Amino acid sequence: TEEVGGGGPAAAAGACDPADITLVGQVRNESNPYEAAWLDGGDTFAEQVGLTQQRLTYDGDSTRQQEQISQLLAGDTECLVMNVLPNGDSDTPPIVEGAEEAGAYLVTQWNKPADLNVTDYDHWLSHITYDGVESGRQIGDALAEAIGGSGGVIALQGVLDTGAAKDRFAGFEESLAANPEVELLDDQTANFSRAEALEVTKTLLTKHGEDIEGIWAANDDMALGALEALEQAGRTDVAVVGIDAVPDALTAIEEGTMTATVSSDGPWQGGIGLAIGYCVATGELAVEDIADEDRAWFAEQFLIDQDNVADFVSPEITESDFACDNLFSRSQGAMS
Amino acid sequence: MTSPADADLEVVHARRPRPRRGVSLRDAGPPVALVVVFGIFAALSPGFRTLSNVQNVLDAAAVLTVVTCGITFVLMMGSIDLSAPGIMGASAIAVALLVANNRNDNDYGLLGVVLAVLLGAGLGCLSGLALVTLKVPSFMTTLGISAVGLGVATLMFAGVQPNVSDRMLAGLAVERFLGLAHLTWIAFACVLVGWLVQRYSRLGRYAFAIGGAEEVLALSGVRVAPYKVAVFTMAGAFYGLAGVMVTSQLGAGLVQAGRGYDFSAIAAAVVGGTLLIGGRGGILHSAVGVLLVTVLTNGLVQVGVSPYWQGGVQGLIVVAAVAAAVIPQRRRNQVTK
Amino acid sequence: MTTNLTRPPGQRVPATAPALEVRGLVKHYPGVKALDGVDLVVRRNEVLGLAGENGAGKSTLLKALVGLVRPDAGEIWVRGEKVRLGSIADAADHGIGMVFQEQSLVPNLTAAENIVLGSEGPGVRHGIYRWNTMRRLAQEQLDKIGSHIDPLARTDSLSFADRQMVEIAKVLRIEERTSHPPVIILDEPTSVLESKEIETLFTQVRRLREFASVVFVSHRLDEVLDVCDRVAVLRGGRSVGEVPAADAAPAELHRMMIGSTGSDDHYHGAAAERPDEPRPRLVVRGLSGRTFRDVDLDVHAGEIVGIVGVHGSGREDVCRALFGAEPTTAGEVVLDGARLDLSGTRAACAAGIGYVPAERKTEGMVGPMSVADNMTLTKQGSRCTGPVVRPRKQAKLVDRWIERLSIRTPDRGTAIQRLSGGNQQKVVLARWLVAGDVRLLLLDHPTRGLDVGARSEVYRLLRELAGQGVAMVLLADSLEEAIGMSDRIVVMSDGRATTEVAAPADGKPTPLDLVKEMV
Amino acid sequence: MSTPAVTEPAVAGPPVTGRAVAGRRLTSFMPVIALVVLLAALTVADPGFLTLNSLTAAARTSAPLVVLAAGATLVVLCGGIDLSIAALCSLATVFFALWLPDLGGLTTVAVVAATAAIGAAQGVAHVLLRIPSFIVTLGGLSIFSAIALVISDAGPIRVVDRDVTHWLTLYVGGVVPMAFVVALLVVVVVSLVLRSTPLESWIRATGYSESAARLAGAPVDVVKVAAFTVSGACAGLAAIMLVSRNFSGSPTMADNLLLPAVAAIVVGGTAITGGHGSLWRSLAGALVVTLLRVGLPIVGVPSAYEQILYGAIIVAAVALTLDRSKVQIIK
Ligand SMILES: Nc1ncnc2c1ncn2[C@@H]1O[C@H](COP(=O)(O)OP(=O)(O)OP(=O)(O)O)[C@@H](O)[C@H]1O
Ligand SMILES: Nc1ncnc2c1ncn2[C@@H]1O[C@H](COP(=O)(O)OP(=O)(O)OP(=O)(O)O)[C@@H](O)[C@H]1O
Ligand SMILES: [Mg+2]
Ligand SMILES: [Mg+2]
Repeated sequence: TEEVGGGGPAAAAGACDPADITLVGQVRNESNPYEAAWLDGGDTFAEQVGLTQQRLTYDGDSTRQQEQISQLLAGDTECLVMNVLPNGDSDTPPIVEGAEEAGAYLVTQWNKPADLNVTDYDHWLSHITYDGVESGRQIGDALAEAIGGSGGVIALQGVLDTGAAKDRFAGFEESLAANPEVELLDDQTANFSRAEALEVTKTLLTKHGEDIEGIWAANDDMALGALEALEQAGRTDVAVVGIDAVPDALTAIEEGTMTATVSSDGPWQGGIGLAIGYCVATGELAVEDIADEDRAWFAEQFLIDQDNVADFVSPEITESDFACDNLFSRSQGAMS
Repeated sequence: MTSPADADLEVVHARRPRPRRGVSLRDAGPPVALVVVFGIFAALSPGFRTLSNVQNVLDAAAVLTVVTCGITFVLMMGSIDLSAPGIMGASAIAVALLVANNRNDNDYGLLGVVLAVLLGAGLGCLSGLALVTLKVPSFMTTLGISAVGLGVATLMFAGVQPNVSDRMLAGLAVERFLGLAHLTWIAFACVLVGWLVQRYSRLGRYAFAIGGAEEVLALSGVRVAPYKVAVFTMAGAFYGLAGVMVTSQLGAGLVQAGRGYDFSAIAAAVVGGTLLIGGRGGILHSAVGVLLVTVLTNGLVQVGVSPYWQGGVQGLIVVAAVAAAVIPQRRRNQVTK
Repeated sequence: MTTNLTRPPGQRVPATAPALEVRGLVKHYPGVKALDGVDLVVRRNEVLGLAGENGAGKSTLLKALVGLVRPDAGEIWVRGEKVRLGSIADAADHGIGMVFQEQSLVPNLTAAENIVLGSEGPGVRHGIYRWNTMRRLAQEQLDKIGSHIDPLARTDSLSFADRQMVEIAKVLRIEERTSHPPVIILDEPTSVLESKEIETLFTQVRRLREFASVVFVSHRLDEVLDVCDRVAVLRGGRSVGEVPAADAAPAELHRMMIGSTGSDDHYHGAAAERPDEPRPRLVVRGLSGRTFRDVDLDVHAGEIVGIVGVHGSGREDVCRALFGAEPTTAGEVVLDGARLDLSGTRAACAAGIGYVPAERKTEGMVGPMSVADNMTLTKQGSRCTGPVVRPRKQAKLVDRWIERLSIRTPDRGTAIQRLSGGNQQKVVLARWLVAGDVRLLLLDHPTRGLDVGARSEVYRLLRELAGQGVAMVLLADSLEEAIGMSDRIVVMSDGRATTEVAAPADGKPTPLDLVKEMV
Repeated sequence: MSTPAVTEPAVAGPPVTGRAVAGRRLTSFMPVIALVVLLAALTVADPGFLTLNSLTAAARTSAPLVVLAAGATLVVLCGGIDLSIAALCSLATVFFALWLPDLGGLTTVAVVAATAAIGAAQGVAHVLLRIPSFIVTLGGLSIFSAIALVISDAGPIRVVDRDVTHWLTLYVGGVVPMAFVVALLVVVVVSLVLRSTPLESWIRATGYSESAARLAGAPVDVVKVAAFTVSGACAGLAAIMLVSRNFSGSPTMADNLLLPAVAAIVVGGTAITGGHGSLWRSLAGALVVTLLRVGLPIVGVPSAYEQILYGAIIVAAVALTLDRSKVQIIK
């Protein structure tokens, strides 16, 4: 037995003809607005450089994601650029190692184990995420404020096995510590799902009744499910916060039924990952030239509430965001 | 050589064991389990035994009840149906796009609901047809149809969430009658219809008979295939309705509207006493099963079991409930699949 | 309940053409020529017997007549008209109906539904059941045959014999379905019935003759001669002749069936010499279970003990309990001095007990598996080919028993469900004999569905086994069989063993003696 | 009275000739034919798909699925179903990651033994309590998931020491992935054991007609427990393959492999009602399912159409592979 050869040259300074580049965007599925918008953003960028993006979805199935990646990497990888949303933290290492071995250019977003360093790799160009602790705290604070600084709240957690869910909840706990009058009555997982959030919220509403003054949800989908449950229970006095700024949540904020959310810009995320890969593959940007703090970084995010929601209702992609010299303009600093 | 007739001069009348008719003891397990589980939670949690929580449990059971109504007929035939997620997804998106919504100018109201249910029936019909014409086991045809349904739903979804602004549809989940949401009454109606179909229609009795001995039906000159297709079609219509109900609850059409309902519904039906090999059980059994499962989900949250453990505890209790229900009817040489 | 025995004259077809005629029917199965050019005429208003040894092609022929088997060649004429029967429904529309050799009722439906299944008529309107009508329709049919079962009882809660009555009631509905004089086919309807029920059935058959034709198959030749007007004989898929029943003897029929003489004699001489053993091999004391109480039973090595009793006497369950397939509540069973573990069939097998169940199709055999696999399925069977199967040894073993019991099968690899009923039964019996170390055989109707020759063969085999010291408990097909085969007969009624009657070769009791005890 | 002279069997039956052997052969090769057709179709859709690299990757990808399906096939042959394989496999990845620091090289053995024991426990529960296998293993599914969540603290656990699983990432002869070779070995060894012992006929008899098997004295209960044990062990082995590929254990890692594994069994032509089927059929089925899972998106089918095609193709594949002469009633 022997190891299979493969992998590209160690040096990652690309010299690909732009026309030879294959752009791949991979997200969980196209049946949720955020990720669909992500892929559309990728398409926009691809169009910008006269290419098309191969859209891959793995239906939230880690195994399937790995399988797709390894099949992809078994093909022609010399000028392959991948912008990947790993399903969970633990899915990132094999993707990274596969890309490194095959010599494909990789940008990952959202999920990565804390102890995996991008700087240890040549083809893993960058990892982009939003500071979950920060967003969890921001909406936590907004929630505390909305209920007047004191009262009972419940929390809807995301898929327990993801960093995003854990970080966000950790941020919420920080916020709770800072607002001692706010009492966490219950926390349950609704797996980032609107339908599950609806059921869980209904149950918690009967369990705690009038004690509930606010609902903290780890994403907007769950917040929207909670809103639905509130409507069915005839409750209009409960503040709801979420994260992601999906269109429906923005509408709800505009209408005043929801309190706050935190932006994450799907279309930009879909484009920027490909842009970084493209710039490196064509040689316009050398890996060594990317600053260490731009190898794993927090992207800019905003707390959206009724005051500023109008600015976010239709996210715009500006071409300049994807210019090779402007790739890291949205950085809020290196991941801690 | 004596003929048997000569030998038997006397009329021999033996006392025979009385043939079974009507409700039997072996059906008592699941309802008893339901009462016991309910009692335990009521004792453990004050929040659980409130009237509003009972309403909440019934409301929460609505969608699963409708899905289970559909699946029960399929299980009664001894087939299996995994198509609920796909069909529900397709009908959920379809109805959201047909009634007043944020994506297009449609405003078909009730007609939209009917069309979505018909879409479900159509998809169900397809899996039935594949079963009887291609002779592919229902496990596979329905799994395939589920994938097809999800694909169709994703196509219709086209990246933008359709939100429902139709008052009637949105109102079904919100407005109440006698303390229960309209959707819950719809679920009750489905159970009633299902029960009538099961008991008084040829379709229902034949579905039952197909599970008992399909080959015998054929030997009696009954063409089984149309009934099978009809059962899958009916199941599809129930899933379609369930998809509409989810849309009404969420106020939006979701591709994942039916995620997980396939296994929950089968589990509920089986917990209620419907056998997977067919020929036993029925709508009322399944309704009890649905309640048992829903009470468990609700009760575990009410008594504050850690979310990590909830699934496990639920699984354990389901197994225990079935075991308790099975023990009184254990027989030697009983076939358990 | 009265039924009009004659049809309106307008519906009578000119009496020239026979009710049913078969010309040169051929049917091949892989490896077998089940029908090899059969000719058969069924006249109007007659009861035609069909005789032939196991595998002669009777069932296949009859299935062709109801559209279940599509013949490879040949013609079927109904009332002078050539027909092509594509399905059961086709046949029913032509007035042909059949009771199958293997029971075919839907177990989880009511008896009423089974009776009207496929021809509900007014019982179903626009797809909606009218239970009262349906019950009435079924009751009419049940009354015809004098059965007292509850039409709304679930079929699987009925006894085997009651279910057979339901089948007959069901086929009689053909009267209602067609305007022609019907042809009713009964494939071994009596093999599980008791004499009383057989008599009722025969009354019905005679009644049917007034306006219909009946084809009747049975391996009890006396029975065939009793009820039939004419008997046609099949051998190897061919018609070999027919005789008027009035002046035929069973022996003659038998000769026609197998091409040589034999007899349908149950009285098989004295029991073989067996070693004198003071202690019984099987001692049962106070055995109680769901359907039987306080049963005591002794069986010596080499002895055949018959248990007789009516339905509900609990004798089947005693047998099953001894094999560990039915729970017991009290009692003790000792086999060769060792206490027997009744908790499961494995323990019984390990102790050297064999069991031949009555319900062959569901309990006796694994249909899709081969003859060889079915024969060596037991622990004993597998033991004699070793923990690692030695295919050659297995093949030799199986072939030896196929030959010894003259099982008609293309080869040992054929699925057992393709064999004729009688041959299936022989395989099931052979299963316990392959290892040669069985000590006690529990035989629940071991000759059900066997032809005369095969039955004699089995009797001889059982005798031989007894001679080798195997103890046997026999639930016989008929009283004659029980009397002929047993050395001692235990009468059971109401779950208790009430009397014991000795039946030595030189002092056999008469059936009447037993019936007296059974009441 | 005299024993009648029982005559010789009348006709010994004509010599048997001309059996439809060829037809039967063909139906038993159908799974392979389905596989080849699918591969050809994918190649037509994207000529770049049929490369050695690509096939190697597909083989490597399929290994855990093959192993899972092979184990569960035994349970299906007995007439039951094992829904817990995927959850048990996830749990096993967590076991592996947790135990590796302490047990080192023994971890592999320990994990497989543990999952085999868990499988056996399910089998015993099924057999003793007479609960349908569907329910037992559905309960098992949720219980194993819960245990995995709790002991892993609901998160993935990195496997730093890769030496223990390194051998699975090697390639035999430079092209055949070791994991796939192991999967093949599992199929071959289990098949051989079945074929050369009475187990095969006991399993089939149990699947076709449990009561007949029991009344024939076949060790039905033992056979069922054994099937569940092997199924559990296979889940453990599949878990090790997944860990070797993902460098971590996670409480949900394999959860989504349940339906593909059962689909693989059915696509291979094994009757879901029990009795008829074989492990190598499941092997072919698993390869078909893998090609569908990875092949369709890679050759560029958009995701919505991918699902529709997936649905249509698995149905068509079963239509092709199921030997209807063996399974009379299709439920
Ligand atoms: N409307 C009716 N009138 C008369 N009898 C009926 C009616 N509906 C059903 N039956 C019969 O009454 C009995 C009870 O019906 P049901 O279908 O509920 O069976 P069951 O005893 O519940 O069976 P299982 O235990 O298998 O679920 C059955 O035998 C059925 O055929
Ligand atoms: N479906 C089948 N496939 C293959 N061979 C068959 C099939 N059905 C019957 N045969 C064969 O055809 C022959 C005739 O069988 P048939 O059942 O007609 O016999 P029979 O006369 O009814 O016997 P018995 O008295 O035992 O019922 C037998 O050799 C049997 O093995
Ligand atoms: Mg019922
Ligand atoms: Mg026959």
